[in-house]
Amino acid sequence: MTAPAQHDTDGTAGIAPGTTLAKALNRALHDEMSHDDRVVVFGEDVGRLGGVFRVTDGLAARFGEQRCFDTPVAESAILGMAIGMAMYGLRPVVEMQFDAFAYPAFEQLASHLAKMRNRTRGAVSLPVVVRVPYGGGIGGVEHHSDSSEAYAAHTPGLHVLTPGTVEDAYGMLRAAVRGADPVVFFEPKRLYWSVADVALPTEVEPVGRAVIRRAGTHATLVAYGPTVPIALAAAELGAAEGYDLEVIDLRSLVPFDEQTVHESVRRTGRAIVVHEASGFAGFGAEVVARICEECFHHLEAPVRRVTGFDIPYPPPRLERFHLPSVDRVLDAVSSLWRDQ
Amino acid sequence: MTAPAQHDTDGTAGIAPGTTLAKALNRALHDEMSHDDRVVVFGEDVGRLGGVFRVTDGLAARFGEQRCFDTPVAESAILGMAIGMAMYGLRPVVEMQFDAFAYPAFEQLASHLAKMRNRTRGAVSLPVVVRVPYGGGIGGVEHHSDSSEAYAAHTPGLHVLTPGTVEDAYGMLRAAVRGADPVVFFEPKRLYWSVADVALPTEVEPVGRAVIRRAGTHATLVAYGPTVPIALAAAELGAAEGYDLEVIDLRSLVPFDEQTVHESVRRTGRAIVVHEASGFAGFGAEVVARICEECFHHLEAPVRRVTGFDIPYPPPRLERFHLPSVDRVLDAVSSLWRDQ
Amino acid sequence: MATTDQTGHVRSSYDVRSPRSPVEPPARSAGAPETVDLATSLAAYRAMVVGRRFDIQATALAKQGSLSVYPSSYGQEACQVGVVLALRATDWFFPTYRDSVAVVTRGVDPVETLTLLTGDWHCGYDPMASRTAPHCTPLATQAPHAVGLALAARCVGDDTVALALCGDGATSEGDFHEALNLAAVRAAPVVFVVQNNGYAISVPFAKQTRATSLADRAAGYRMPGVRVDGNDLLAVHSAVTAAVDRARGGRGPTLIEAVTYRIAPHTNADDPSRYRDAAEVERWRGHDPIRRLAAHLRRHGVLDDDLQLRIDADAESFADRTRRGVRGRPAPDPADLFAHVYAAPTQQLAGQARQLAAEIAASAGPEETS
Amino acid sequence: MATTDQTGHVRSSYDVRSPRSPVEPPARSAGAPETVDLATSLAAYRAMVVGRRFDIQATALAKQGSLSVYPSSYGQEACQVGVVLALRATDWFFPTYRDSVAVVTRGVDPVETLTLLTGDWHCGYDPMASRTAPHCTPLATQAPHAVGLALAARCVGDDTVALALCGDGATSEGDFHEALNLAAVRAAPVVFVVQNNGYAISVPFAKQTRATSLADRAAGYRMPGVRVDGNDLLAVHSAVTAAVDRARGGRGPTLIEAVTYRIAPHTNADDPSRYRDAAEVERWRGHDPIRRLAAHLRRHGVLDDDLQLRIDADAESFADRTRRGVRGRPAPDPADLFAHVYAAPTQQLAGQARQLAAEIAASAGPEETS
Ligand SMILES: Cc1ncc(C[n+]2csc(CCOP(=O)(O)OP(=O)(O)O)c2C)c(N)n1
Ligand SMILES: Cc1ncc(C[n+]2csc(CCOP(=O)(O)OP(=O)(O)O)c2C)c(N)n1
Ligand SMILES: [Mg+2]
Ligand SMILES: [Mg+2]
Repeated sequence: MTAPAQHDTDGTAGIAPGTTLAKALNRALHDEMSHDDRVVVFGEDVGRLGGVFRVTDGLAARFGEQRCFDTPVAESAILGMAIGMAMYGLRPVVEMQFDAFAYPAFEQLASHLAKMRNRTRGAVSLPVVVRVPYGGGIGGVEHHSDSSEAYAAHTPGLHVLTPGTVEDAYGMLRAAVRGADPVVFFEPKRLYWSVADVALPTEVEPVGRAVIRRAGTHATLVAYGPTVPIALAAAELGAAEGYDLEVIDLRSLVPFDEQTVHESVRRTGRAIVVHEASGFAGFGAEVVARICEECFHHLEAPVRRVTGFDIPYPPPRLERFHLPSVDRVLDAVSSLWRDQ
Repeated sequence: MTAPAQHDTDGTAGIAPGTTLAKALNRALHDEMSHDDRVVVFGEDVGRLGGVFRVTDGLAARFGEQRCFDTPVAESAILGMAIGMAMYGLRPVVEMQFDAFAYPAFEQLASHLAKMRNRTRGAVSLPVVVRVPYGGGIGGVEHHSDSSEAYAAHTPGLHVLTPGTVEDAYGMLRAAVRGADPVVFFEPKRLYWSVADVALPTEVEPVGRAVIRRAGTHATLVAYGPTVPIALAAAELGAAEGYDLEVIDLRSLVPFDEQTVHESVRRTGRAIVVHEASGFAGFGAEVVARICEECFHHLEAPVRRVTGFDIPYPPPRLERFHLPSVDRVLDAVSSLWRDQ
Repeated sequence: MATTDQTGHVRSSYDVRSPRSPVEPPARSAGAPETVDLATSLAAYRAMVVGRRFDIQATALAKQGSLSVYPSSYGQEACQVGVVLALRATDWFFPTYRDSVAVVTRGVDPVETLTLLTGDWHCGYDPMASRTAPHCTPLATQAPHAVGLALAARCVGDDTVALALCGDGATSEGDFHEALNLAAVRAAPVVFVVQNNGYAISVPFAKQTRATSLADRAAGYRMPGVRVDGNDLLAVHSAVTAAVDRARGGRGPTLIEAVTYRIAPHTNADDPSRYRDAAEVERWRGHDPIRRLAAHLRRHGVLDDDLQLRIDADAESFADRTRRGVRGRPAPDPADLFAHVYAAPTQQLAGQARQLAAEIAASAGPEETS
Repeated sequence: MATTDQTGHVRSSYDVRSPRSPVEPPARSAGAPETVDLATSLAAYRAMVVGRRFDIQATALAKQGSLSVYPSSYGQEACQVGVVLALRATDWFFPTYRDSVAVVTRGVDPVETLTLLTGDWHCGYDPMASRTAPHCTPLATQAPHAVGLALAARCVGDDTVALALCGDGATSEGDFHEALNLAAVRAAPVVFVVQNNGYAISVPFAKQTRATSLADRAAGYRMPGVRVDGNDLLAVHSAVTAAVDRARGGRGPTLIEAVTYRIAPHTNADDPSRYRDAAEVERWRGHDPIRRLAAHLRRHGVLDDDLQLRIDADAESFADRTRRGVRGRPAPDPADLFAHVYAAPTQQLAGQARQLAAEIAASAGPEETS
């Protein structure tokens, strides 16, 4: 998808050690706003406050109220305004304060943002990025921990991205901002404070490719966003138990990189999909269904899902029982051999 | 789920031959409003006009403006009002005029209707039925032919029903109205005018069970709502070509009756899921994933999906290219043997 | 035609409709303001006559099955034309499904205007070229688009104004409120014009809101609210022109309620006899906006029988061009289904496009498929 | 304290806040109306003192980590109490996350009131028993619930009134508009009270809307709009009582804007220094609603030092009960996660419940899981 990879000259030199994912996103917005004045950022509390997660910290001060501003609390109008701005050539990046608070904008998302290019036979493109902090694990009260990626992924016309690492948070957000298509950019809340000592990439890679985070031969773990670290931890522990596990970070749910997934599963013959959203009719179902359709004759065992339960997101004191854990992933791994 | 089966005495004797699905729904609402004064019906144009599909025809005249009335054009408030009424003990049935026009109510649906019982540990139940005319095939212009069942099915706390026959339209709607849980009731638009000469059931059966509409031994076709007649037609034609196809009508997506599906697939060893919504992350993915998880060792071939393309719903003059057709189902059927 | 009160609130000098009673036609418009010169008025008249003839033609095409559906604006021509003629070519216009006459008045090709309704595609014209958004069907959802576009234009230093039309029914939607509040607080160069034609399909105005005037909503956002006789071209045009100038001058948004009437059914598929009586329609026919403007122009001697004949002839040929264009148009290409979902199709879409192409090739022709 | 204009619009006699300037405290409330008798005023005072002490305790528990988060209503006690005391036990109350003081004033157990915030469960009290809806977090979404409940009550012949609270920020949401319009057109027995505390998290009122008073929104729905000094218990209570009587009497809904100030951060997690200066907060501390009511009661000789001591002691013991209750409460039961999703769990949920139970049994205890 999106912009051709291009070298970028404006201040994306390596960044101080100990960058958090939230800071990497902030830096990505900063760098894209410097790179292109058509990029504007707005939403609830993104201006002076810098966003409740500080992802937009300093942008209003640096680029002025015209390019980074607070809106009234009206999500449908926020997204609708972004659509109108994009029609006039701007590249809006809007923040939905928490996943569940993007729901009031659902009509604008499904009936306009996703359809405008198609409706106008390509005459009107909407390069809008909708940033959605999603998922749980941060002790949020109800409505603050939903995972709504499946709704977006089932809506043709939207690109759906979710980073699982600090580097990707930076690189994928920059690519999303440069893209020609609307992107719903799901940010794993509980990774906002995860730290990496990395020089952020200076190239903006086109997105849409999954990446193998760990090579393995016994089984393939497919994860994205908040479950990437869990899958990697499970692979580490699994190694001690003699399992050589491959870990794929999807990064992009739409476009969906089936080559990387299928090629891996054809090698390993076994797969587990790990995500935080409820399993029923969740995104994992699509991954499992495709694997079964395309890798049928290579499968040694049924593909398993390790997901959240089919329940409303739990209250803070109970969320740990709901979230996919390393233990659950390893239980699923051993089950891949049990039923033969 | 829902109400215990109970015999019903108020005027549900057999009904004139040539009942359409729309008339059966109208009769179901009439009979439930007679049976229980707590049942109220409202929405856009449901009063004097009787609804754009005439499903509420005559209800305002028969039961008065207090129990069947027109609302302002405000879907979120329509559903929100229904929630408040249900909190006070009423049993509201609301109509969303067309599938895509239910989107403004998405927040009320996902954050309140689906969650209230859970949030209050069962203290507050919301017996609300949200009627959604869905799907295409009627030459509707954009936004009039969406299939949004996957969004509802991925939202824990909602029951999701969709009838595929005139009898079920009547029986399932009555059961939905009597249920204790919120129901999103998807009505296949293009079957509204389909006719059956049937005596409507006088028993209200609890819903939640799939039904085998046609027994077969070679492969299982899983369909629901608008694709049930297509699957049956394909089975008829397939018989001529020597395929003995079983056809399952899911009827209830949530709760999902996996016994009936899995038991069938274990017998036939082959399955195809047919629905009208876009395939990607659609409800069919869940059906395929479960079959692969639970029937893995019985499968003779990969499970296939015959669905709408991953595109915004087409304009009237092109929709026939998008809709799952008997031909496509039969092509998929033969492919079940091809790749061995 | 109007007086201003201290809240900057302009009200028409007559009460168009008593709240709970069935809609009543407006009293005669008390003398048109001199702000609309005769040349403009004549141009508007021509566009209204052509527009109505186009509307009648489209309705006929719908009856004949050449259109899937057609929502007529018969009787609303003063709004359809008065609004569009107040805009510059560089301004942006956001119409609804009801506003095809406004779209052709904007200069969009009549056949391209009807593409949504022929069912060939969702939008047939190029919004960028015509600065006219696609007909919007989800009610009120275009209002925030207009606000955003207006703010974007100001942001890049253009003096573009955005104007959004909607109906009385749409004003009950949340998006209408969110858009007006946002426009006011950011002083967006946008104008909202509500065609209050008395009905949201079958639901009369009095069942949609307790308000007697939608212009009263404006006060809640501290923007001017104007109510005009929507069947009076001069009233509509002068009010919209003033609002557009105000927006262009950086003085922020305006809400205009134009009180009119939907003479035709909601669409050709609707049966209005279920919810309104013929007498009401007849009363409103007596306030035909075209006849009213014709009388004004004849009074001022700029319209005579000769000119009327020429205008009618133009209308005929426009209708003829529309009919022939709709009848003669090529069949839509199924390949378009996949070409514009994204800037570049995903591999899955590319595969689906190949599958359909193969099916079509294999079949004796499109007719046989499905 | 207020005057009525022809639109049935009640405005406070002072302008609480100039539109674009930083929030300003209200001028002294011009003499309280005699409609609030001293017994009620004293009961309200007691509830406000107890409520504030409870709020301070909850904030402390949040700092100590016993609550996941706490949104304080410190300084808004006149609204929290004045509103609730205007309701009958049979009326329904729809609070937001900000309104825990109102909920305990309603008589709900303090520990159950805090369940949402301890994170044990989403709602800790029984809404049916207390006729108090769960704290609502999605802004303005409870407003249509209140309308529906009020209409349902009328439909079955009860004289129940529903009252919904929301904040200034919530009034920008579509649901707020849809609910008010619906309530007015159906003359629902409902009252909407907006606590305008000057901020939506970091966004000051003047950046949320161009309106200078939210009461002005009412005119757009042809319902009365009332603006009161939200730090004046007598003003709040009398205005709400009048609106509740009006609703109960079948005369329809009322919108009340109570102008107050959020002295505390948005929640304990917020850093207000980023968006407002301490001086502003200090100015508002000078208009403390409790001190104001105390002076009034002492003036009328119904409050003296002895009584104050007894009220403070009651407040202490309530806080103590709250603290001990929160500290001593049992751990929530994971089985609840599956028990209430539906009236009867689906077979899939039953299986998931068994899986979790097995995991917990297998593990040395909940701590080890995950
Ligand atoms: C969000 C949404 N809800 C419902 C509909 C269905 N619908 C189409 S037109 C209409 C009535 C609109 O009335 P009004 O706004 O007055 O416009 P008019 O048709 O009178 O021009 C309705 C309810 C829709 N198009 N969009
Ligand atoms: C629909 C929705 N959008 C966004 C949020 C996030 N949020 C929580 S509180 C808040 C500000 C609300 O301000 P106001 O209504 O004035 O209430 P206050 O907190 O001042 O009492 C926001 C934006 C939300 N809870 N719900
Ligand atoms: Mg109308
Ligand atoms: Mg506030």
